[in-house]
Amino acid sequence: MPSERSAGVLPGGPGEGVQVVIAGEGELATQEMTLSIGPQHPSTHGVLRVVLGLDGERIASAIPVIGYMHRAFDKLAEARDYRQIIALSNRHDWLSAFGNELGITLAVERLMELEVPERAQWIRMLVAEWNRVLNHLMFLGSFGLELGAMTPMFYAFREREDIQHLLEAATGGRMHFTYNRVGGLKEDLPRGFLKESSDLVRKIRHRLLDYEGLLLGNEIFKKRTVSIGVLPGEIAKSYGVTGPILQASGVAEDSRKTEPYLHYDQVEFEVPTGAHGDSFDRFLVLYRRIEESLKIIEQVHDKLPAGPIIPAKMPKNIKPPEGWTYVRTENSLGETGYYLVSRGGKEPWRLKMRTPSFHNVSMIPYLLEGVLLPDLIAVLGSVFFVVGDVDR
Amino acid sequence: MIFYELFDNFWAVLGLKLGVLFIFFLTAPLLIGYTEHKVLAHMQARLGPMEAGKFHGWAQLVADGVKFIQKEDLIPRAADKWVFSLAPAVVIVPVVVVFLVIPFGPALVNSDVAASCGAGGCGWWGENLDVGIFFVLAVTSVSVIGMLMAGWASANKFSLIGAIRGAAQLIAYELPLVLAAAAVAMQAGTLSLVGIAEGQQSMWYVVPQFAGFAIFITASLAELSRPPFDMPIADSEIIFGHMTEYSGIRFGLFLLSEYAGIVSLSAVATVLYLGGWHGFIIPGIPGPLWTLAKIGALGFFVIWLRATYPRLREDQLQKLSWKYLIPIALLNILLTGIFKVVF
Amino acid sequence: MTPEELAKHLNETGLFERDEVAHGELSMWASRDGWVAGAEHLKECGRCRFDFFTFISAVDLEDEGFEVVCHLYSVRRQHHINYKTLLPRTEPRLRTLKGLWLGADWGERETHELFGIDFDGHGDLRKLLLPDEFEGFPLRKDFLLMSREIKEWPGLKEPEEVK
Amino acid sequence: MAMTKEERQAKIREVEHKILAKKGIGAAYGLAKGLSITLRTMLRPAVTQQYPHVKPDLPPRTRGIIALQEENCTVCMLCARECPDWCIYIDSHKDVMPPKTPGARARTRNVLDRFAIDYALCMYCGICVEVCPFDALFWSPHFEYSTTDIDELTHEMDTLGKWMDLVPLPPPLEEGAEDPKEIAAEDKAYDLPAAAPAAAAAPTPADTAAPAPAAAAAPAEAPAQGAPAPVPAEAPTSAEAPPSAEAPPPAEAPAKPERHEEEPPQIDQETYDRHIAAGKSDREARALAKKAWILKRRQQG
Repeated sequence: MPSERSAGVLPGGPGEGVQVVIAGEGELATQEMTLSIGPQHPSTHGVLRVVLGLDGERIASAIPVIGYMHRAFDKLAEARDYRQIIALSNRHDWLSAFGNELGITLAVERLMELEVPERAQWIRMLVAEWNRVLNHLMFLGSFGLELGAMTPMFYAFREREDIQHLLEAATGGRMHFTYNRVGGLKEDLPRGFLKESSDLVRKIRHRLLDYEGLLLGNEIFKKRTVSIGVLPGEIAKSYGVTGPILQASGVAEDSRKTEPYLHYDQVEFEVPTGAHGDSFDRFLVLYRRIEESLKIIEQVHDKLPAGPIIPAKMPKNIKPPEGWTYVRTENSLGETGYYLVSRGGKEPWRLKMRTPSFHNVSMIPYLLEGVLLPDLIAVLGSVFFVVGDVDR
Repeated sequence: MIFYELFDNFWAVLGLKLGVLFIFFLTAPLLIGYTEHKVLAHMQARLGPMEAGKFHGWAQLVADGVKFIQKEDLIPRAADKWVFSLAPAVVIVPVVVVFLVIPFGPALVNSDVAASCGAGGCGWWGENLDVGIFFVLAVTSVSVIGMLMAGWASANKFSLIGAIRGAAQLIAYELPLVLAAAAVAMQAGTLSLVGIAEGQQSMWYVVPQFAGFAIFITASLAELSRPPFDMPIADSEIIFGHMTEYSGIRFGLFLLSEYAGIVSLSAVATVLYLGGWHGFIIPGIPGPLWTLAKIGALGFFVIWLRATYPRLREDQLQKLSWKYLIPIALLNILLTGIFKVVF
Repeated sequence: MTPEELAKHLNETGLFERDEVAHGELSMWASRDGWVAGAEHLKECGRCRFDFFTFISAVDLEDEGFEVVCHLYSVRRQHHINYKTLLPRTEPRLRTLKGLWLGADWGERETHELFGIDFDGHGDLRKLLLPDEFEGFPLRKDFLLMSREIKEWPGLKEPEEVK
Repeated sequence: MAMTKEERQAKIREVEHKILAKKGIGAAYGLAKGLSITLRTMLRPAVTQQYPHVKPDLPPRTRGIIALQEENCTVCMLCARECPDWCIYIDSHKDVMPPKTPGARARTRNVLDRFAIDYALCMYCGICVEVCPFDALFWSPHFEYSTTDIDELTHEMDTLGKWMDLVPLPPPLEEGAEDPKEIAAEDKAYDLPAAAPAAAAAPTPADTAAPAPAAAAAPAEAPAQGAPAPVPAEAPTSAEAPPSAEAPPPAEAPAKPERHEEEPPQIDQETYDRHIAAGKSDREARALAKKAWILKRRQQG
């Protein structure tokens, strides 16, 4: 059974290639070829490794091998206080740093039963949505790059640069924002931020049309992605797949909508869903999610109240009372959840981080079985993951 | 005059022609490569190379060449050493040879030089072969042997997949290429490239043979493994196809052959469809310049496609060839034949 | 269903040992032997319908043993549950949930390598995140965090008194 | 017909979608549309920043480097203790000051001997800057300090002090924001209207006298487990601070560990020698030797 093959011991050393054995009169027996994609391979953007069993160009089995970037977040968190954890949680999914830190602050605030000032909540939404756009643009570009269209990647970086510059003005960081604090935010927005932000919304909305023209409307792109890697909704839920991938499979599950946190219940937006759950739908959902995020950002601009950004009476030491909670947030790639167990100390007793990419990648073998080697790219590129988020 | 007498000497003429062609072979691909750097960059809202050579990085490819020469030439331990080291040469030689028969300009008539030439006449070409078009199509397909050699000898699975893809692609696209060219030969009534170019005095063949032109360009792209048909080297799937294990100057030769391939196939397409050295609208520009301008324009188009399109899948590529291009090319031949007979 | 309603319903089945609601979240404890039966009920029962697998992990409670936590969500009914069980430290062993939710496969592998909890019937408890030659169970409390041990804490120093 | 730009675009898009939905012509249109986008971009100016020739324009909050205002530091150790990476190293000694009035008691104050940040470890979280109760640490957007050797990334007090020149003023806040605590306190002190711009946090020693007590009134966080609280009374001015070169070298600290109730880790000499012989750097060998020592001791009991 190929799927039971251990990833550690690979048959076929370097140079063995395909071994052709003449089986009998006029017959040709071929052997399955093992191809190791990664850990350093252009299409795995990071250090994911997929061990493929190939029958010609058809994938007979696929085993993801992860852990090359495991940094023991759970263990490190047990040796840090909550402010330090915010800085640490920035770093596993480096494309949606703000979403990560938001989850942990919400968990601590729920345990401590803190009232977060209104203004802080709205600003959190604003930055979180910008961060989502930032993240989605990256995947919008890299998916094209993996299919051979290199231009969208550079356009994506052009847009990302503008957003990063905007967020840097507020948070001081281009990727690792460390902007949240338990109870609120580190500091308020700098003057002129809202104007720049609303200008940028218009700009990005206009530029999104470029991606539509280059990819979504392109016949070659459709040929490569339509009905490739079809993921049924039931399978997705069973694997714990979330975010754009689950939505592309027709399940409109988005915790911003179903269990609103912050003030997501006070803004209007849609949860885009796909009809078929193939690679094209996943890409389309990602694209639509950017549009929805831009809508939310505009509404936050209008609704942002004045006031403090951190409660006037913050406890000196952040020590959540004994207890446990699980807080889930809709991060860029799906559900980022923190299961926090506190024993009243200034460090958590146990902090389990549930990351979307881990579950997305665990589903890869299901999608890859039976597709062609070139489709591996169309599938891997549309199963959006960040390796740091997989390995933690 | 001693100068014209020189043209009587077979070896002197041969040496001169080879020298000129060699210089062209070395500079034209570099120009195309530099254009690709710059055009791709600007299409992607970047600047491209800006440092080497100070002015807009004009010397970038020269610097790259020097870098390739300096780098260590690695041969994997498991590789088939002879085949591995020979492969780049097998890839590059056919591309060079193609330039021998490309006519860049008109025949030299009413001059002393012309008088001293032999039966084939002389002009802006290396050799006026009677079966020029055959020669070009035959020679260009030799490259794929080099590709297969590289893929097999590298002892790398990615290389092997790339090489096999390349071979499959060549088999599929040689046919439409030949069929499209055959229609042109029928139209012109000659197999000589010079003859074909001369035949386009009044009308470029792209007008009556537009379908053939489209097929020829598509098939050339596939044969060159240029996007959107670059599956043999598809960098995001199989690293760099047959070139994965190469480094140093051998890798440089592969890259050179890719750009030289763009030049040579653009040149062939220019001669077959775009009227060769014949100009239009603006009179007084010498023929060779027209040829170079047309080659440049086609090269730009090839780069433009690379900037815009994703890559097709191998089986879709085959389908495109066998189900669409070949039937259309056959139909094109049929129509051309009827056209020739009727008029 | 609200957590309270869900707790009431689940308690009526008799498959669970105890429940707790905190911060609007429900925890149900099952016995070790009733782990799979409880999970099956959570998945199949029309009033629960936990079709979404969120995560499975554990908490080291030191003397009390290990608490395995499995978080489930129902997309259809939109309610959550923390499904837990307590394992003794001496013999941390549990039946697998792999057959019920596909996501449990990797989750249990991860829990196995980080806590040393065995999942019977899983059949493929290879290392997932850690290198193959790694020894020990890092998330147990008795596993020292080396990066904190080998370096002296720079915050220790106090200003020297002048002699 | 007055149509706004957005409306016109929306209309064009609608027509485009109709064309794209058709089978043969839609594909051709889609392919041509792609070509038009790249061509259009080519004819527009590029967005590349010519970095070494043109310096980037970074916002004042950018976390580039941490600069140290040495005079403001009272060696309270908060930054070193709050640092998640343990990358701040501080040495200091106590100095006896002559009594201000004759007959009064002589007072002691802390003098900084060494303040170093290991930027190879630093994760640029900014916690040290945030917890500093006396405004001695500041962020600057400056970022050009890369080195070819990782050991050179540990920057000492003099470099950190020089970087003070690169610290910009904090930006004014967006409308609707509340003034920071320090400014609000100062406004109150000078009886100013509340909405004054946030310029007072400027990093001059003279200014810090005012914000310091306000910040000290609410020290960000008490240090870990019973370490002494900072001494806010003695914010020394630059005139009084002795040059650090003259300060006596600190004796080997008889550091009593508080965090772990074990003796501090020592070095397993054998392992250390082995790694040095194997060509490892001193830093690496030391770390490995410490690890070996701990493991050995754990085995023993």
